[in-house]
Amino acid sequence: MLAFSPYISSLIDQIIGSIPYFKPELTLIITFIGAIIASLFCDRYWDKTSFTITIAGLLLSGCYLLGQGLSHVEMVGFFDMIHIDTFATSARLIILLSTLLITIFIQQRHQHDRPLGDLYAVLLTATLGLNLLTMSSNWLMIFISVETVSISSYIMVGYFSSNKAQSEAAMKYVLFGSICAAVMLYGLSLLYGFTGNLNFDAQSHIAGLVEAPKLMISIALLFLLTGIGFKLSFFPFHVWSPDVYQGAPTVITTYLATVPKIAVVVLLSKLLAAWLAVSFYFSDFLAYAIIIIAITTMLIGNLAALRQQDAKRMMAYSSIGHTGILLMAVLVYQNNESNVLLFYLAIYALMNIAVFIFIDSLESNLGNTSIESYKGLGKQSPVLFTAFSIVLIALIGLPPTAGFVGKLLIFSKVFEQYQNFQSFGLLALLIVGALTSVISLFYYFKIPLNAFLKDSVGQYTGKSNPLLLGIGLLCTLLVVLLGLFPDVLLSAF
Amino acid sequence: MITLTHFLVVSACIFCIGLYTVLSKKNAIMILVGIELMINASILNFVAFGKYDKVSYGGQIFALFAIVLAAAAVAVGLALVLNVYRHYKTINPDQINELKDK
Amino acid sequence: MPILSLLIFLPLLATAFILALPTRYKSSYKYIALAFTVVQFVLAGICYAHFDASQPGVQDLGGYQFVEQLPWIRLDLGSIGKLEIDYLVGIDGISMPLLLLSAFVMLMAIGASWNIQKSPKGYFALLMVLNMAVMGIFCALDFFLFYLFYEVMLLPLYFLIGIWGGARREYAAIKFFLYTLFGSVFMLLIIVGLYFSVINPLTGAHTFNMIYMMNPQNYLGDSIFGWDGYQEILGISARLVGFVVLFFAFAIKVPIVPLHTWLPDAHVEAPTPVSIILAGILLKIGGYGIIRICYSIFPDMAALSNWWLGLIGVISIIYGALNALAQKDLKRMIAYSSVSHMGFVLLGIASLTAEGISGAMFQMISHGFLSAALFFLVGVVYDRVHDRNIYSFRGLAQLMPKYTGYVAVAFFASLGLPGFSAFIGEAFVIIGSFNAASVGTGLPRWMAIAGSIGILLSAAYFLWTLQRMFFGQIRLKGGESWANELNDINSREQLILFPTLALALLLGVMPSLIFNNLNASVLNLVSFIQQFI
Amino acid sequence: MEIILFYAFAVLAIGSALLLVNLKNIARALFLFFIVLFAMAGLYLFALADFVAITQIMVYVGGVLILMLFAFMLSNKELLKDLQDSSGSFLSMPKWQAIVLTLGFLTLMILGINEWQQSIPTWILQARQNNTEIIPTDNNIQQIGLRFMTFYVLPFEIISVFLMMALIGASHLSRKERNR
Amino acid sequence: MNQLAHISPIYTALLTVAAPLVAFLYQALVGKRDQSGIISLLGIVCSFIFAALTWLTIWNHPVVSAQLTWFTIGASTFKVGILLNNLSVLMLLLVPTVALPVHIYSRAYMKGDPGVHRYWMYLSLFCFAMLGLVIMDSLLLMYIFWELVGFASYLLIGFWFTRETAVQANKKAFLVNRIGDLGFLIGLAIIFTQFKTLNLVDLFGEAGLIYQSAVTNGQWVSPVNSMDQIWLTIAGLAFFLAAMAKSAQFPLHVWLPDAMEGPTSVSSLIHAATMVAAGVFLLATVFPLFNESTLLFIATIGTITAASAAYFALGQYDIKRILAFSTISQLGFMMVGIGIGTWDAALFHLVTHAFFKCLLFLSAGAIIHEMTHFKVHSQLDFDPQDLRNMGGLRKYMPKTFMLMSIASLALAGFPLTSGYLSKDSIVISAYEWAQSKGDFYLLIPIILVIVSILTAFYIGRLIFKAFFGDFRIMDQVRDKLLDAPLHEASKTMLIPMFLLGLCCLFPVFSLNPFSYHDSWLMDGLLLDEYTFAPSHNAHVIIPLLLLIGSAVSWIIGWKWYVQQKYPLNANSLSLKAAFNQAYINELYQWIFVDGALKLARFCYWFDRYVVDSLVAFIQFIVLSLSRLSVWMDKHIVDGFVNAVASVTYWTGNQVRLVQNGKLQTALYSVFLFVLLGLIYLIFF
Repeated sequence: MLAFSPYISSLIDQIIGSIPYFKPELTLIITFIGAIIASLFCDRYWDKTSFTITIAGLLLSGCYLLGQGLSHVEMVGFFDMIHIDTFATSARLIILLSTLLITIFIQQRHQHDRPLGDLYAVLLTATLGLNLLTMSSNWLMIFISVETVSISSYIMVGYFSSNKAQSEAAMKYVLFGSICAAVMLYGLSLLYGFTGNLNFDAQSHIAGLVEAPKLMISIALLFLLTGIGFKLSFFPFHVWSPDVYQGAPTVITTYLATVPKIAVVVLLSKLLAAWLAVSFYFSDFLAYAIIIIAITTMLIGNLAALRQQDAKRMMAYSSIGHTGILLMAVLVYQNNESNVLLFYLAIYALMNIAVFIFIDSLESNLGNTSIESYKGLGKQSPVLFTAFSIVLIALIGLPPTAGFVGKLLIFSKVFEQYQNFQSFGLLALLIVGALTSVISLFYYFKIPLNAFLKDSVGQYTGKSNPLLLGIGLLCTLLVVLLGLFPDVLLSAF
Repeated sequence: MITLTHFLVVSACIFCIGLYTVLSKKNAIMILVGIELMINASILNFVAFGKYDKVSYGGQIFALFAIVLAAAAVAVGLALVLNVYRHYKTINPDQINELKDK
Repeated sequence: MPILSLLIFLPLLATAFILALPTRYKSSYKYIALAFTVVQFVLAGICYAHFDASQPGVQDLGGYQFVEQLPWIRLDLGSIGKLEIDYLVGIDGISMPLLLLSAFVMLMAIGASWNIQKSPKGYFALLMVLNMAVMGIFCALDFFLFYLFYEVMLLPLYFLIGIWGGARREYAAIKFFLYTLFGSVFMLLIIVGLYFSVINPLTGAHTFNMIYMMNPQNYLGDSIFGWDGYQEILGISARLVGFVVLFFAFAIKVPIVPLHTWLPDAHVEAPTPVSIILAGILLKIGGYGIIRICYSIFPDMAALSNWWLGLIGVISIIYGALNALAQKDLKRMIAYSSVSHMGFVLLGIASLTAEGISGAMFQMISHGFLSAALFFLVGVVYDRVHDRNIYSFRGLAQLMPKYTGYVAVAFFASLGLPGFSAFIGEAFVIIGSFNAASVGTGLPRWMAIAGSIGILLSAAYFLWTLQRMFFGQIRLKGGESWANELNDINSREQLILFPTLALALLLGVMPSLIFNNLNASVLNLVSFIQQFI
Repeated sequence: MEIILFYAFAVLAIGSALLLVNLKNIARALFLFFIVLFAMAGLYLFALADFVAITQIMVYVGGVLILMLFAFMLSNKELLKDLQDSSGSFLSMPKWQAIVLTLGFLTLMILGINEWQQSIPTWILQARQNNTEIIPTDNNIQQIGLRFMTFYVLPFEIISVFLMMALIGASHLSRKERNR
Repeated sequence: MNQLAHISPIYTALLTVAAPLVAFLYQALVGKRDQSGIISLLGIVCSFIFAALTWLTIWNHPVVSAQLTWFTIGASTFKVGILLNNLSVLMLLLVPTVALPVHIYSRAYMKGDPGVHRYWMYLSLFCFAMLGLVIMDSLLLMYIFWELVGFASYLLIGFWFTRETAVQANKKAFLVNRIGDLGFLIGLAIIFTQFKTLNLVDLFGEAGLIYQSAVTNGQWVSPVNSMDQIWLTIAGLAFFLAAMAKSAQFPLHVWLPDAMEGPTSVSSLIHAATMVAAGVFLLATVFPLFNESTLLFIATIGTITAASAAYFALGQYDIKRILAFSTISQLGFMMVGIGIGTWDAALFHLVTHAFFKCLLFLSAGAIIHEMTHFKVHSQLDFDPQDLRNMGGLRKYMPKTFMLMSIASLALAGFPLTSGYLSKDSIVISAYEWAQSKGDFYLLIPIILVIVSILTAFYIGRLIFKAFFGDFRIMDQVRDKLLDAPLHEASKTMLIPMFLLGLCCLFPVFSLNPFSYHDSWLMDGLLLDEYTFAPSHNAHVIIPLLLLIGSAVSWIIGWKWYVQQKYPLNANSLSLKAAFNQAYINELYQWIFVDGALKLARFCYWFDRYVVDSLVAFIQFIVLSLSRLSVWMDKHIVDGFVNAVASVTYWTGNQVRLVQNGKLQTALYSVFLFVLLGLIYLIFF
């Protein structure tokens, strides 16, 4: 104790020195408090107060982030708790922008439902958690962030609980999520046992892993992957996602399918970049496991999507399939070369948001999300379905959309690795990745098939929220433009 | 002499019992209990290892955070389970299966 | 004047016009489409007129004409190296005739869609997008650009078949899409591999430039498709894998047996104009891709594997012809005849002789408008009574004498009657593949002889059809009402058919119109590949 | 002596946990859960984590368990019944499969621990050498407090936000009456 | 006229070819509006004049050729050009000379047919193609016109396209010809591969490439390439295959009898005089290519054809079919001529045969024309082409009878006719050839002699049955239709027949009616030396043999058919009648008549049901194959794809099994996979 006290002031200096780099997150925390207060006291006078505060906070946070991004800040703060680098900054920007769009989406879609102030607050903490996730390399910090994100997500899914499906989805989500978190925690405890250190990129941490006994570290790593897998919903931890995506309100599904994945992918790529740099039992094991998981995830996601009748459920499987592609990218991620990954993440976010906006727009007209009910609607709202089809094409990964460029870049990365290492696993990844693109055509094209190729059956009013449709169309346009001129975005990262 | 192995074996047992609970009990509350058992097993690991980490106290602090997080998760989880109960009048997870591949 | 860019992107302008114009002017869409296509055709004609036949092209960028090169995507991707994608278009003797053909067939297709009633806006807009894509495919010299157009082409076709098609249109559309996509996703992998294997000698960056990919000097020694190191994928030579994958990607388009089954379905279900485009242009993309990409980038593997290509060609010829013989649906019969005729293209290409490859190219051109004419002719009957079953008709010659005349001319032209273009193509494919054994390319002579059996079979199914449908006493399934419906062809239809068949005759009598532009490139290609035999 | 106590606590924890799993009455099961948590807290003491043990009792026993009991009391009594459904199809997964799976995990883990026993991690050996082990006389609470305010200040702050969010969320979710 | 004579023969030859083309284009454009055919007639007249001019300039003068570049493919340039030598100008003259009368004849014969405008169009097309075929200087161009000729023939056979039989026949004709075309194409490919050119002058001209190539060490070596010597034989056989199809050689002759479904005038021009002879012309052109074995094969096939067709002719009742079989038989003679190396003799026979066979057909056409008129008038239902319905026509159509007799005599090879010269030239040459070869080869001339006698017999039978005796149909209608008897055909038909009749006589070809060596035609073709020694005895004995044989056969024929002493008339009566005959008679009848007839019938049966059904069988096989391939396509090729799709779907479905909505099933599956994954990753 006494040995410790002389350093306290310098420690506190370091804390204070870290704070300026923490501005974006601090803004989020303050906005969170502001949103709570607004929802408690102000929303009854003007029901858009909390919304306005949230938007303002997100924008402000975005401004700080932009500043960080432009000045290429690279720093370590809070005693190694956070590592800010351009990768994390860009990822946080994508997260913030997506959250911004989703906030608007929520506001537009649910303005007549229950008071939304609390939801914005929860959304903000989720964003905070995600931001931290992209920056931290400390298991404690990571676990807290993951839990923050998870619990916010549970609350968001159950927020409206206006029908059976929503509450069922929320319950399944929370139980499944907590179990995975508990398993991950067990894995973390083992990792801690191997190394006595919580920083995954620390030298001693890796040294501890290197000498760890094989059986136990295999268990630990797989338990760790359980927690990450739950967030990313890759095989075999994907089973919750179709139910939850289908049951949750569409806006929340949009969020779940898009934003958390960005942060977790960033985390996983940093982790793998740190660990796979050495070649020992644990890293080979991990690489092998990830390859197998990626392959099965792509296959399972796409195959299971084939038989789906519900658009949201289908999109859940589709996002599982995309997770497989993302895992490919993560596997070959190397330090300081984040732009391919970021490009795909950005595109992925754009595509998902657009798709869910379209699904939602149709849902608000039709009252359900069954693909069957889209029959013949292509003629009645051609603009919407044309844009929808374009986005689906991007999801398949066909030119001239950005989805294609993203896939191409990832394939390129993997191919390059393959060329260097001649590993069969990477080749298998490539082949399966290509194959599943073909399979994905089947189910994605069910939607245009029903909309354009079949004849109309029911009544359809065709009215839609102009702002949301505008956002959807903007995303679509971006998807096409970025497909033609990807360097605009790529060079920005 | 209580060695590390003692702790590890106990925690492995508790973890597996938790897992079993989670997998087999037909009551959502019991599943939450199972989760808590698993978390407790992890905490036991943490404190057991934390004994050798006097510098940063990583184990014990992690354990403390884990307890807090688990408590919060249980609160939210219970709220959601009760929500389901309002709609379904049951909390048997087997009967809450409206959402599935049709 | 950036004539190729104009050629490619004019249809896009037309699309914009059509989309911008409100639906109440829907009768004007076809005129817009027609006008733009005519302009396009004129531009293609200008290309033809100003084309310097002595330039060799193929693996020599200097030998390409009307070249436009703009930096498009330039990126530094760290370890992947600099990403270098150009907007690079240009034509040589191999692409130029196909470009002209496409413009012509497009014109025919617009003419054939004159009576489209079902949402003409979408129809013509999609048709124009398709138009853009096919033009782009024939002009692109950057692999990335090529792939872009290649995939873009699929989508409008999917919808054109799927929305305006027949009863089983959804099945046909998705089948068509899947087959092609199946080939092309694996092509993408090879493109990526090539990208890493090739560097631009000027900048040192990796490149998608196809011309650079054709030069062995530009390959990195230890790269996956490198020439020096013996790289393997799953124990097979990497270059062979690359060649085979690319070949299958294009062979699906050609199509070869047994990857052809999308074709009859797509044709039968597609509306007439789309059938025309499918047969007239799309199948040619397969052949073009094999020549431009498989052969030029993997000349060593082309020399190695042409025996198998020839075998596939022969099988396609005979199998397609046998299938055509047994069809009861007229359109299906013609679709199978396409399989058979395109088999000649493959056989000719496999011969690796100047005669064979030129013959294959000529056969592609000739089949381009002849099959288009055939599908149009099927459309004529189908428009009138909505039946295509051969056995539903008999003695049509008495009801529709002019129509019968056109059908007879088209049939005979297709079965290789001398004086028409198909003859030149098929004869030189046979001669070329026969010659191959003497040149030493490894194609045995029996393949030429077996291929010629296809000529016999084609006569059989065409004549049999002629006999069943057109000759004899009138006997129609639909009785009197059909007899009233089956008017002889009108002047619009004649306006489309006459130039087509006249062109078939013209090219049959004066094949030099095509060959002159082709020779330098083909000779260059042949000598390029000959180095590796 | 110490080891006997440890075994006693261990047996108590594992035994009541096993009993808990197999009890039909949920109220009793929750009581057993209470015992498990106590026993666990006791085990923490053997790892010289006195503050963690206290927190365990305070948070879990005082918080979580009470919460659960209240949840029961607030809702229907039906919840207290055992909801086991014996007539399960293959997919509804009868118990024996869960047992097999769990035993599989247990076997692997025990095997792993056994393997680990042969090679104590270097950092622990170093800690023993450098005497940086926690010893029973250390004032853990003070040390932990210092760490919270320095090295772990960020998590500490974040978890406050987190708890706030959980509070709001949970209260929102359990509000029975809808405003609208 | 003098000035015209100075026009380059190239141009006159081109004009010869162009005139029918112009007529064809005119008819094609004008269509129905011109039914007179006057333009076509005019065209052929021009053709004839120019052909005559060309012939005058070229015959026995140096060879003339001219070329233009047509197209270049790869490094090889193909030229379009014409080659005028004795052979080609002879053919060039022959075609319009035969075609002109046919055109004139057709004006009357086809009058009133609703599709007559098409008739003229097709006829002009045919003339164009045939004329083009003979003067082209490149094998590729020959091939083009070769097929065009076949195409025109297809059109003309199916002229009455509403008749099922006609349509079947033209399809069959085209397909059989296509088989030959394949042979031609393969021949082309071989020649091109071996010599890198297809130009006739380069190949077969003075010191052509073909003479520079030789077989050494099992390799066929040319200045530019070499390949296995088997290809030399294959090339020869390929060209012969082409000729077999076009010239209706056994077993590809099946299309020709059926082709009689076309108008008779067409049959006379195309299927008797010109097109079918194109095979002989082709073989004469590429003659240097043939090696020993190929030639023997040609001779053998020619003999078989000649013999079999003559037998088939015996059993026919349809007047046109008899003539068709006769044509096949005569073409067989020509093939033998080629096969024994005397292609000049073959050509000679080709020319003479063209005239008399054309005349025979035209006469038959005149009869059919009148019979059809009679049929229409009498409103009876009978086949106007059936010999059994005729008889005694001599009384009604004496001029026709006369002309037809002359042609028949020529066909039978009676002295003083042209047929005597040409047929003897072949038979005698064959004998001489066989002598030089060995005894076994004598079989060929012997068969030829027998066939010649048979020829005389069946043509005699035709004449006797048609023109002598009583008009059989008349019995049925005597009371009703006395006022509408048969009469002579119109002058427009008779005049061309008369012209052709003149051409059947010896002076046109040779001033010496008994020696074909004196013929200008044989001189002109100037085959320097035969590969065998001449035999003077044969020049006396064989003609005598033939003459006597023919005379005897006629006497028998007269007895049987005119005097109604047909021994096999009725089935049961024939035995009774035979009983009264001398033993020799019986034997004779049994061996020769009965046997021959039975053999003839058997052969015809064989032809109908075996050779022809061989075609049908091949058709059946091909159709079955095609059905099989369709089945394969549907069930195996496509089925494979569908199976892949269903497996994919099924797998997808299996994945869904976990997703039954029950939380714990999902959890269980998750941890099961974790456990299995763990075990897999650790232990494997």
